[in-house]
Amino acid sequence: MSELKAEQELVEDVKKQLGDKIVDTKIQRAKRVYIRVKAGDHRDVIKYLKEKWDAYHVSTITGVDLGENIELLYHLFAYRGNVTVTVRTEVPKSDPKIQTIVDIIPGATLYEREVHDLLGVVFEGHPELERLILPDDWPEGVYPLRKEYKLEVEEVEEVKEEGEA
Amino acid sequence: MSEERMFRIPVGPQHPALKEPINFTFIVDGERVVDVKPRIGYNHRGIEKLMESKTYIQGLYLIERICGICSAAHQGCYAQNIEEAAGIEAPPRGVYLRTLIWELERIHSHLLWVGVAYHEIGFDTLFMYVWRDRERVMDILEMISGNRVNYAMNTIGGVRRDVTPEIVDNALKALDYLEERTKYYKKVTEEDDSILARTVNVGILKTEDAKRLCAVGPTARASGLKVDVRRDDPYGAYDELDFDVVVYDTCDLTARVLVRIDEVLESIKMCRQILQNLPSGPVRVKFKRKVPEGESISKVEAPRGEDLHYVKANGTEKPERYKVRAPTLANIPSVCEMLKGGYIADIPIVFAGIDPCIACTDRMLFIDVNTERKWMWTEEELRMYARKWYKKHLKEVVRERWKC
Amino acid sequence: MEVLELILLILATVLFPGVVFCTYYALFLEWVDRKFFARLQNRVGPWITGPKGILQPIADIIKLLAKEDITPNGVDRAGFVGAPFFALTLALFSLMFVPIASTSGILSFKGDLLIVLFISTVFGIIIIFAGYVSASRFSIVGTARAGLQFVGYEIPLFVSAIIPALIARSLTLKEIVEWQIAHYPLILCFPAMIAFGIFIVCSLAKLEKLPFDIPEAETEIVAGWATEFSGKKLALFRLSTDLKMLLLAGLATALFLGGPAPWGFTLPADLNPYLAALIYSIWFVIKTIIVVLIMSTLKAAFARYRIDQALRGFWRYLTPLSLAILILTPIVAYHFYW
Amino acid sequence: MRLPARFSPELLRHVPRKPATVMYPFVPVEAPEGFRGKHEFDIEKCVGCGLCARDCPSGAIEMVPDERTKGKKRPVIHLDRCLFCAQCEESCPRGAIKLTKVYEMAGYKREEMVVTAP
Amino acid sequence: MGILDRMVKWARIRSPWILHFNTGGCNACDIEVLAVLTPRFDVERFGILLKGSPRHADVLVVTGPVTRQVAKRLKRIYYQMPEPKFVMAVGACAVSGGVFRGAYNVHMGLDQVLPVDVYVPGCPPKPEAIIDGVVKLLKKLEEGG
Repeated sequence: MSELKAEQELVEDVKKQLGDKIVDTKIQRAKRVYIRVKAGDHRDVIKYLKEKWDAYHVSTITGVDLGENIELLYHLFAYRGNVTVTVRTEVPKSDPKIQTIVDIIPGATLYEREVHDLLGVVFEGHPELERLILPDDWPEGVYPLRKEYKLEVEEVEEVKEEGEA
Repeated sequence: MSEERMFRIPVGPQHPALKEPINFTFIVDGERVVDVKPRIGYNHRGIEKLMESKTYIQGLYLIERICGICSAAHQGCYAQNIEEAAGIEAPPRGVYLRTLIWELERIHSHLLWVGVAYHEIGFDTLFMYVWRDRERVMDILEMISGNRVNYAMNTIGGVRRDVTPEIVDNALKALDYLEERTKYYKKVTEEDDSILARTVNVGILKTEDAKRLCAVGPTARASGLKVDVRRDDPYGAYDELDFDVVVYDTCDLTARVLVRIDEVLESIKMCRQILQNLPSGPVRVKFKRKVPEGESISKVEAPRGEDLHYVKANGTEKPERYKVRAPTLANIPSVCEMLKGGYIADIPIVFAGIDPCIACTDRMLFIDVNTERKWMWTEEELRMYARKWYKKHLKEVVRERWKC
Repeated sequence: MEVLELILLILATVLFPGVVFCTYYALFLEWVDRKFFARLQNRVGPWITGPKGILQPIADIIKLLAKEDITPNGVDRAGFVGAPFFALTLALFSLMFVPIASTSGILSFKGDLLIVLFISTVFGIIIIFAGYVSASRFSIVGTARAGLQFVGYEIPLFVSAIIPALIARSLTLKEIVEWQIAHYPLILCFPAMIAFGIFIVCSLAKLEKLPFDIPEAETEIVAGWATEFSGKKLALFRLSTDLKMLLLAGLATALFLGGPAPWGFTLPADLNPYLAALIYSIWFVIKTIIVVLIMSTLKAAFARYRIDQALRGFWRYLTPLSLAILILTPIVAYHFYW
Repeated sequence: MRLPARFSPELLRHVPRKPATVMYPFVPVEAPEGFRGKHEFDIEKCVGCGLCARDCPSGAIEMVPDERTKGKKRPVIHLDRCLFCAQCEESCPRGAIKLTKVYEMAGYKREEMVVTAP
Repeated sequence: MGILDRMVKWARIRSPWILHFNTGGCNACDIEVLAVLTPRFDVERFGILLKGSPRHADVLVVTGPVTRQVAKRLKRIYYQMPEPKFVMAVGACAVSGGVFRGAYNVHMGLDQVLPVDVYVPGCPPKPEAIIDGVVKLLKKLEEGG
């Protein structure tokens, strides 16, 4: 496993420094590292990675609907070692609230708004969590990327239109 | 108390080039832009949700249509991603051909952009010449893939078509021609007064800000940030190719034009290497429709910057979740930064210069912090305003710009 | 005898070289311009309408005439309808002074150069008026730009047109042309050749062609002052623009290129007048086409200026330059030409 | 060095040059070998498996009943929805669908833009 | 048919000025529509000019799937054009919604919003195919009066 030196070093360093906050780590392959943390601890981990591993670049934030919970993945890129680090955490779907990271990495602002729009996660402390992507007349409280939102409505419409044609 | 005046204009005439509607709210203090708030979504088609209802095979072609100009980058990224999640590996010849398409696409995209930039400053003849020469790349792409724009070349497990020796010969010839022409355009851009008058010291994005706001692609590289997924996180055949990451540190519009022209030259170099050293063997391996449970991240340097895809598979034929982060979104905060502190009159030029995907601002909302007056402008109105304003304030601006 | 002369005059006014000839010839010049511009851009240009697309401008005009004519809400009706007619009438009227089929125009009197220049100034005012009455944002800004540009190009245009008159010591187009027949085309005289350059550049600005198409820059402000005009009115405006191009090319010919007189030889005085008219008009066509080709080349070689850059160019360079040669001309002319 | 009109020599070089325009449609232009154009469907080879319809990314292939195939169904390809990705050609186990080089498909009615068995 | 009518028809099919509108597409069709104006294809041969103002245009060329946000503006532009006016749908998305059929934010084709005269399928259509669409539109004008 000599080719995974940078990755292992990163994982061990993070574990040593923030041991109690790390739930789980995974080295998937070269340049792909996943770190699982509890919601709330992600800020400390990201801050540490930014300071010590030059991970000032956040590629995006992915939100995944797991059913009960919503999983958030912060895809960072650590320029020291050139590793893509993904910090993952979960928030309950019934009360999806999490601390923002905009003050640590300002580039994350649009990604947080996007996740807020499409999955309804509230980022506490975000300066302007307004609608970004969905149309102005989109109903409140409906989030297209949650599993309960289905595309069926449109399919009914399609049949009707075919009939007209 | 506060006079509130809003007018909306029907979005009239569409600019012939690349319109992707977007909305910005500007907060201005007199003539200076204090803050910028973007609002996107006019082009939101719900691709991520739609992906969940498509099989992996169908997804190949949906993902291609996120952007018609960087279609191969998205599709290749997707194919790479699913391959990793499914645990299969494309054969070397397939990987080389995939890389070839990526680089050809970069040439076509950058040339297109350079042409559009000339068009924006009213240089129609040069626009016509660039687009005429761009047709040569389109011909190679059509020969290799069977279509001019959405190539549908990648598949999960490799590429779908092989190249014949005649195609390789033709492509090499066309590349020679393109190299000569591109060098000429670089010279014109560096020397022609009317082009430089519109680009030098306009729309500054400092290196620090580019870093802070996670700028990607040519925008970041024109601000002196040496980032390139092809070098930092090699994929495809890039770790076997010899290329330079083009960086300019003047941080203005000229740098952005020159970065793209230089990247075309680098891409031509890479295409030659690929065409001359094509490994032999099959171009694809079989993919069995289903992907085991798991996840994967794939990154590609699209013509506009870093493109990230994330897949979460659940063992069926369809993905559980597919996430795409296209480069333009990543650059929006940087664009806002370029505008902040600048003059309102600079807005259209800066937009046009960054990236054609943003040059198409539809409606902008302005709020003056002093009077709380609100109004709305289309891009066209803004440009008209820009002319008027420049007429009045040209001297101060010029003095200020040339100070440093 | 007088009756015959009157009939001939009416024929000349209406048919040749009057309204009908000028209209068709102006449309032909538009075709020359478009075709050559396309060639410079390595394109074909109009092709299917008539041989090599020669009827393209005519088709455009007929189509526009047959289209629905929308008068948008909020416009000043009288002005909106009147402006295009006024523009067309003035353009045709001013062409009556340009020498086409003989050394003098159909209407010719002492000092007619001044009246032609005066009418050409009125064009700028009509454009401002047309944009002003159409009550659209694009039009208003197009108008503002047109007005600014108008102030910029009008003085150098005037001065450069006066310089040939100074050398020929006459303000009458006929006498200027005859001076050139007696001596040589004025473009070969030292200060007049610079004046010719200024005249061409200012003509481009007056015609709102690249690089001075700022008032109707398509990528920026839709179609500027013409945005709201459609159908017949747009057709009349297009026609008047073409006629303006003919007028300016004709003026350049008369002032600098020796008018309709052939180069290299002089026509014998006892030549059949009809034959002479034919030879004159052929040379007029050749010379105006040369002027139009020069304009097309300039159009293709530059990027559009910003209004501030254009104004700076006019005020800082062209106006002082034209005034300087205006002062220089009598001195040079005294020594060499008078 | 900043030069005004740096571009003019290039411009004059183009005056004697022939235009780059291809005179389509007066001169027919053939698409290159392997172009993905209008479909060609061979009912003889079709077994009615429906794999093409399953893989079509835009739902352009509709399966309609037909006695001539073993699966008792054959595809109807709606060109108005088609992406010309050639996935159906790839998915077909019998090679019944082929994409030809025909690209002139513009039409006045959407219903007429279909490829079906004669 | 009088000679005047014939002349008008002749002029009409030889001078179609177009207005291009992207309703939210992927840019592929847009770059092909733009390519049609450039030296290789040069539709000015047919007298086609790209116009900025809807008041000057005869043919509305629409590309891209019609998203909900954009449909209203599209209609307004259409009503601003003077009669007679024609609509051309270029690319699978504008013709039928294409690959985005079923997405929550798009209409199933341009004909849900506006009457369409010519459909040009393809994703994107080759520039030659777009010219073919134009030629077919002109043919329709010639036959339909």
